[in-house]
Amino acid sequence: MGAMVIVVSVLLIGLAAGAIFVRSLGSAVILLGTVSLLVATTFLLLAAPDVAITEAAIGSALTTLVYVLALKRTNSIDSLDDDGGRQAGKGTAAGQKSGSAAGGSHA
Amino acid sequence: MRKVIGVLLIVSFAFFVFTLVMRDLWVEDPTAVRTLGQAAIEETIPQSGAANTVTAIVVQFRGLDTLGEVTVLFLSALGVALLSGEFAGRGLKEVFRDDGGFILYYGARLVLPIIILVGVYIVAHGHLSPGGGFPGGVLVATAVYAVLMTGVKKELSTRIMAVIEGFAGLAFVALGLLGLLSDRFSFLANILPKGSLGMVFSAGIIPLIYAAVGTKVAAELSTLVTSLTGSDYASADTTAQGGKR
Amino acid sequence: MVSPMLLIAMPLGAAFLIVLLGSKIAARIVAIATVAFLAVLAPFWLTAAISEPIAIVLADVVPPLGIAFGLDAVSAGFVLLIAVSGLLVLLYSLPYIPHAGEFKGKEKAEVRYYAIFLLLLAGAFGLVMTKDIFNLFVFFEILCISSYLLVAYSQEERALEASFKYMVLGSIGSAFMLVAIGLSYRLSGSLAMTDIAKALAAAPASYSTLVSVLFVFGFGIEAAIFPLNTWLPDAHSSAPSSISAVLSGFVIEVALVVLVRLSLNIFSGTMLLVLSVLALAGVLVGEMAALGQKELKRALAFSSIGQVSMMLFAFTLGSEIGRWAGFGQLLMHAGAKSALFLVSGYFIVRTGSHEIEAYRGLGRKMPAASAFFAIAALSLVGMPPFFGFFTKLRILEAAAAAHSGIGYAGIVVILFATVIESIYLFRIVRTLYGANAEAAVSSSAGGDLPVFAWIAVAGFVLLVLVGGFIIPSFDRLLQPMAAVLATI
Amino acid sequence: MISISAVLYSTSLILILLGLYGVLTRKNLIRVVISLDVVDLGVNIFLVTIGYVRDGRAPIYLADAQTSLADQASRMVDPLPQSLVLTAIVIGFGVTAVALTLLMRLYERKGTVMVSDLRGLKW
Repeated sequence: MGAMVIVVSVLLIGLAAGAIFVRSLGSAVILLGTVSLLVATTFLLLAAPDVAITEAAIGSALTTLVYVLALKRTNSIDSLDDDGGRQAGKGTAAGQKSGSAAGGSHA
Repeated sequence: MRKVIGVLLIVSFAFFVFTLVMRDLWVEDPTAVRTLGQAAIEETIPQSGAANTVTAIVVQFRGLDTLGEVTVLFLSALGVALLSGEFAGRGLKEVFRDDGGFILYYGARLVLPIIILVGVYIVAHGHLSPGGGFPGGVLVATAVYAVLMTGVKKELSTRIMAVIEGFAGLAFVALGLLGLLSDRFSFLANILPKGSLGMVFSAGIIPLIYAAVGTKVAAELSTLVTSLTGSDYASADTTAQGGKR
Repeated sequence: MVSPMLLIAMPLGAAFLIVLLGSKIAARIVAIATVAFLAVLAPFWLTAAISEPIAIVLADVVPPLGIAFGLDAVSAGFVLLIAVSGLLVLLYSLPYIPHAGEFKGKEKAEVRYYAIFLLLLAGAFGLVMTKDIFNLFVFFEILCISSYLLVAYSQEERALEASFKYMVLGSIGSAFMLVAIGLSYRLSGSLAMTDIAKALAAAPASYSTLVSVLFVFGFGIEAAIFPLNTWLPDAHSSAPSSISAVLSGFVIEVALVVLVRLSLNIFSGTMLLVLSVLALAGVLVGEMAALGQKELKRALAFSSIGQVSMMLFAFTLGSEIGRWAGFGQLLMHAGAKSALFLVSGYFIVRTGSHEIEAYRGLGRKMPAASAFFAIAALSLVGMPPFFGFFTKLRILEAAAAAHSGIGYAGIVVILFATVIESIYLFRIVRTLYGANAEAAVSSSAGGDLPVFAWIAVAGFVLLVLVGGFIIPSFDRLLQPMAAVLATI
Repeated sequence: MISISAVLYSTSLILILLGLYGVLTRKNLIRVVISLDVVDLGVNIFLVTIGYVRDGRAPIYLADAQTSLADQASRMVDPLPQSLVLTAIVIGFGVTAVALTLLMRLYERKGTVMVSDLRGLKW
């Protein structure tokens, strides 16, 4: 039980760092959904089934859906972090001025 | 430069929290529940008749929190609808250009009744097993998304959804006022008979409140997604022209 | 005696009904009727609560298991202020809201405006009535989210940006508040504020300091305390004027009083000193920034920062006379600032511009509006015949009575701030009545304020005009409020 | 024996710090909203961990179980923090949905969601 908590926690922190630092927004949203599912698992390990169901239903399914709609609406599903779907420089490689991929090795 | 400020702020906050409190948190797992939690566990069956203590707390003992929570979701659905007025006209067809093809189309029709059944089950058994109005409502709403996004049905009349949402909200407030008008004279009191533990129709008004919450959440979230995909006003224009939809 | 729970149940029910009916006329009627009914009942609850606090048992479960809820002198005073201000601003919104922004789907948007406004009132009512720490968080979130939405109502670029900035700061604040609630529950084993206050007093200094800092950060953003109020000028100036009036009128003040109530019962002396230093800094920064503003509503927003910081200074003096003065200033500011914002709304509608320069010579074109503006400005600065003079005087008295370094520093800062306030407010009043340039008043028929707007602004200005003369009757309300504020 | 609550307190603290860093430094505003969500997740873990009891059971009575109700009650975790988190999750979603809609509208108007292009958002 304790070992499982440590494994889930390490995975959780890694993917959360990925969700924040990975360059492509599309994968950032998917990583966030995965983190949310892992959090739901943590709640199960903490013997909190009610919260796990709510987190899984609202946290991962619904929030990810709204993020996808937001990305679609701002044309930045496949855009990289720096240009953020700017209509002019759309997702071109040229827009890589300062793409800080500090810890984002997970994408 | 902003990165430096960011790092500085975070490190100082982390140091502040760590030195002050983490030492106290880094202890063995507690073996006993805190006073209020213990009181809640003991009072659940006598006072509410529900099997799920978390539901008893959320719906009855701290019922006003749930009313507030429903209001927050209602606010965010209102806000999304208010702010997405400009997306009008570019309905689902534009946002999801293709219908998702054969598999998705028939898959959705197959999965639809199952999702709704599971959602309704979770809402109905909120006081017995984990889950309740909110996750159940979300599940039913996902069934509506499956319908909308795979082209089974193109438009959702937000007018009907607004009526359902309004009625469900009024039902919740009415249940609360029922308690106020009863001899107990307290808002959201559980005045209905408690029934026997473990039965679906037990725990007084808890299943009724969760039914109202579940309907409201399902209706709200369907309008939320419809507004985001911009068909809210598309369907309004059609309903304006004699409401063919 | 009608249960004060109607203060929560009726606005919520009305909001659900409005969305159900979906028609603009129904929305207006239901909203006005609900708030009018509550405004009529509020004085009765006030007289009852002043004699002895009304405890409300929720869900037939006694606290700490149930939610501790009730109406004491401070809550009842605020309920009256919120109900009356809400009613007057609703009246003002009837003619004003159609002008509040150009976007598609305005019909439906107005229905939603009234629903969200009612929910904002419900959040404010709940916030002042609850004695339970998590319930406080829930009502605080209702208040915040409705403010974010109403700030973004006009859907202009600057409103959307201001609302997003306000929301990000607010979300961080509420995350910290949740951590503080978790720590308080872990320490005291209960969610009732009285138990938490006792447990924190006995807790090790490190623990209570962290919880206090987290609460200050959480509520400080909404209460516009000095370093945390960067969102306020943008939000108040780009929001529709009816909403700017409500935000400056009571939303900031409700958050401030909740924070002060927590701090008086939980924080140590040093924390109160920190708060009063931040307050004085806020007064200076707010007033100095207001001096340089070109746009009227931004100047008024910065002036709100200064005024609210003045109230915080009065509250954190720690003496009952200080709290008494703070409440007096709060009441006056609610009247004067709401009137100023409501009038500036129609200055913008009539001239189409936010710049003060564009209002040159409006004194003749919009006589009533300009007169109201001048009276409210005079009272805000603290000119003798008006209410503002007595409230600011009382703050200075309280500061002097404190006989502390911070007290005397406060007197200097407040006097200096009053000078700055008079400079920029009189400059605006002078441009209104300025002789030369003709203001480009749009040719719309009603040159001055429409009837409903006139009534609303007159209501607020009445408070400011009459306040000075009926101070003794106000004291019968303010004195018990000051006494009760120190206890949770 | 590993103290589960100690591990999860640290995880929640790290998640909160990660999220805060993301909010302060990310340029794309959608990324800022993602970071806010990470902060919310961290806070929710912190709250539920407060209620954890060593090898405790879910706080749900089983009507037909062999063990007596009192015995079931003795091994339950604290249900109160869980009920708080239920509300916190829904409120978190409400704020995220409104924030993303604001960003969509900002993109409609200005064609960008980068903080550097938005006048008021530099801090």
